[in-house]
Amino acid sequence: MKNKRADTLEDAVDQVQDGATVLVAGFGEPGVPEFLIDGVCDRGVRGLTVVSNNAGTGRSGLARLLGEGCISKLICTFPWAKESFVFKELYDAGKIELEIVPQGTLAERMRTAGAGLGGFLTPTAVGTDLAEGKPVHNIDGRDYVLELPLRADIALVKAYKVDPRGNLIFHKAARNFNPIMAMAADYTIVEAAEEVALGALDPEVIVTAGVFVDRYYITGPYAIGKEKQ
Amino acid sequence: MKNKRADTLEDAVDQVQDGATVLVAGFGEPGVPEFLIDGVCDRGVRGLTVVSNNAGTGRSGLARLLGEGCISKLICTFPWAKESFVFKELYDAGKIELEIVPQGTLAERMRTAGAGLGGFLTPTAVGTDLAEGKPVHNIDGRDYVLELPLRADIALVKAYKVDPRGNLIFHKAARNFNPIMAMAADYTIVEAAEEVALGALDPEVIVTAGVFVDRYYITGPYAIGKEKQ
Amino acid sequence: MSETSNLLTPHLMTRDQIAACVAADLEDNWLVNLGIGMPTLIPSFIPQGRDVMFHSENGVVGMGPPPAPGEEEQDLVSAGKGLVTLIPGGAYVHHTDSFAIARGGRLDCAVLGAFQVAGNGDLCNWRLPHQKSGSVGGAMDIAAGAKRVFVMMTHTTREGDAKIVAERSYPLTAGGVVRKIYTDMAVIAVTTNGLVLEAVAPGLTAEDVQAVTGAPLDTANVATIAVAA
Amino acid sequence: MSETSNLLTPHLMTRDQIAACVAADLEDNWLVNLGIGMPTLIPSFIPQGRDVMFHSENGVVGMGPPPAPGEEEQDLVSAGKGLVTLIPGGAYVHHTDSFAIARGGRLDCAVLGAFQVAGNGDLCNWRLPHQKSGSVGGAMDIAAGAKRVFVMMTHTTREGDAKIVAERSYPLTAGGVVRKIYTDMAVIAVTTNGLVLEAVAPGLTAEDVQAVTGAPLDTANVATIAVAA
Repeated sequence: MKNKRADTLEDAVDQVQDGATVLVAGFGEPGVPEFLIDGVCDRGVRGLTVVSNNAGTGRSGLARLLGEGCISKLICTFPWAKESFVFKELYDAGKIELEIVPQGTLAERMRTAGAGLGGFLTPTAVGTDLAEGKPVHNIDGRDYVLELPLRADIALVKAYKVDPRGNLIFHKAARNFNPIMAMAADYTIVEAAEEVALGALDPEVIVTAGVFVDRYYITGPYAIGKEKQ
Repeated sequence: MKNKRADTLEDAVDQVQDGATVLVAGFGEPGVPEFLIDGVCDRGVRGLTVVSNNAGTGRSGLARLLGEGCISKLICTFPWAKESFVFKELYDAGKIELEIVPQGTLAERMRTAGAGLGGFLTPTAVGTDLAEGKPVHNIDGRDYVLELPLRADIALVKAYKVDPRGNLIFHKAARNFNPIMAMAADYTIVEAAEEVALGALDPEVIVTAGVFVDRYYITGPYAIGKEKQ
Repeated sequence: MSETSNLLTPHLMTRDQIAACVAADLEDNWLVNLGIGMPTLIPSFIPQGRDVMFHSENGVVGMGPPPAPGEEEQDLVSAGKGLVTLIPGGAYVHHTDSFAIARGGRLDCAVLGAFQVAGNGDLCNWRLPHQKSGSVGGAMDIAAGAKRVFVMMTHTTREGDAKIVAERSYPLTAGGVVRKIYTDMAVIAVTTNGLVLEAVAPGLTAEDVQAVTGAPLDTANVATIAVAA
Repeated sequence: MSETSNLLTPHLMTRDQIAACVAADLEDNWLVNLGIGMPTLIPSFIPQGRDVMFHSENGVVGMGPPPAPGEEEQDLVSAGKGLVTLIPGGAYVHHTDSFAIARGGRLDCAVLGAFQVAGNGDLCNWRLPHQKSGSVGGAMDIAAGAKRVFVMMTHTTREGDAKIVAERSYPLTAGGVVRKIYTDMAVIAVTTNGLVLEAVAPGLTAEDVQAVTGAPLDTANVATIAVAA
């Protein structure tokens, strides 16, 4: 069996290159792969396009990646929050490009990529600024916007437990974007609190099948935010 | 809390009307809601459009529904199997309409309906008879067929366990179309082997959230095919 | 909080009083999504014995009240990022399944804040006209997908300008979706015949409300809101 | 089964021998989907120590061999409806997730049967030209989505007609997808420069194979297949 385990953070993120499109999971603090983000930061890569629901909190995690100038474009649903002040500084200084996508559309665009589809029609954003320039189809009397797949080079995912094949389970609302982003990238990297033996995860409760996972790194006891450990 | 439990099979299927579009889950024998199908049969409804991967096995279940003349149209991926001889007789006699849909497209059309989307672009069936008359879009150099949502009036679903809110878990490969069909109908009826107390299902392992379930009927000990009980 | 705490504007209802008005209109067995801000006050005012289930777009189906001290779970947050709980019979889903619920017609109601609501039900709540960008989050998906949208907001801007207008001048979130508007002055229904003033806060007249409303109100049948002492 | 069991056509390989040829070409760490019929013979011939994982479109990721007597599980079947097992580290998924795997580029290979294969890689395996209808199952999705499609079939029809042709005359399953063809006579690669005869069965010459092939074969470099004694 292929060894998917990376013993160091450096190894875990060694496929992240300059200019890559990187999916960063999480919603608020739950489910954010903070270790992997730090690993990417430490690589000193440049020109990343990052897809993330939020635009970073405080100065750690995604905010650190932003602050160190690794990101040239952010695709995001909710950038303007008090805690995302690092992003705001960069944006106001014209140092970063921003694309706003409705949250359901963002998730669906990634699933569409992961499912090998070419696009989907959604009622979301019809008639709004966020649908500008996008084709509109009328199906059975209702208007829908055509949205295209959002595929990435890399996904950074946070899981609760992983087995040697890369099967994943998550923890409460930290599930959020993680299973979707795991599907949508050419190369999916996971940080998990715990590695369990092959066969130890009940096949009925696996949320993300290991076929979507390329690499994993074990962080030790599960915690929200590294500072809390 | 709304009482979703039907104490008799008759009550469970009392919303199935003549001319309804009915989703019938299962792939081969696993996951086929045989009790509910018998209940629909016993109602003596007519003119159903039934969506099912297979076209019935032997003379029971879906084959009985076909044999008793309840179905006027079948939407299906794999109608021509030896065990589907009842369907073949009806088809050869010109007594039933047939629509063939590729299996992945069938599942995705139902998910699209359940997810409130207006359609999707798939590479499946491009250039084939099954894409005839359907619009083709070229996205990034590849052709995709536009497929439309398949929404139904009723879904008949087989689950392993259910709780009073209608949360469901399934059993091995009997999961198949069940969670998808549960999403795609206006009214979803479940047969489950066992009812468990509220809170007894771990919220991390629920496959179908109860918000998709309108009614359930308890069959008693789980078995494949009623004759095996 | 009593009405008299609002000394400077004695006839305006408090946020809690508006929340109680909305809560009274959420029906038994409904699944409801609450926007961030004011709508999060609603759950405490649901009448005893009424089963209203809350959906949070980050994948919580059956969101419960904030945790008791010592029972905080860092991975269980609402869309507004506050700590919450899960009710017995609740479930966790990932982001695309969560938005399948939202867009797929499973939300009986969404209660959202607004910057502006037009007489035809147009909802504007994601970006102010002078802003270069906004935080859309899940608002566009939820507004487009819910069976009915209620708006909960102050009747006017801080500057006293009308937020309810004949035609919207703000960037659109979703067109023609608002069914009812709950403010600190009134409850207004959006109908195909225009806005109908259903009830006013104690101490206010229909004329008082019309004076700060930018669209004509049908005032043929106006009740007075019963507020808690 | 030994070669000599095939008395009437001594130079044709048995189904097991073809399966062994295909198995030898399935690489370590691949995820593979097997079509119904002949391809289901392949798993027993995977060389010891090579990790090839099998996907069955009815939601089994990590399909194992048929169960030992007494360990049959009626709810665990293959796409061909035969009883199977799940390997340690396998997982169950529902139908849309299963086809997300198939279409989303996660299948390293699909081995399918065929009625006809054209020199450009066109695959025809779902309906014969004289039939009004066919059983498509998941063939179109899998053929369109897998990274590479191998075909496993007899070299000619029972009537001795060529199944490998210059241009297809049968209804299409997926255009230009076949990478390699394994028959009872030969192994043929489909390249941008046409069909390349890589190897022939023991006792056959390149001319023998060309004589029953409806498209020109590049025979510059032909090996003889090593079959098990």
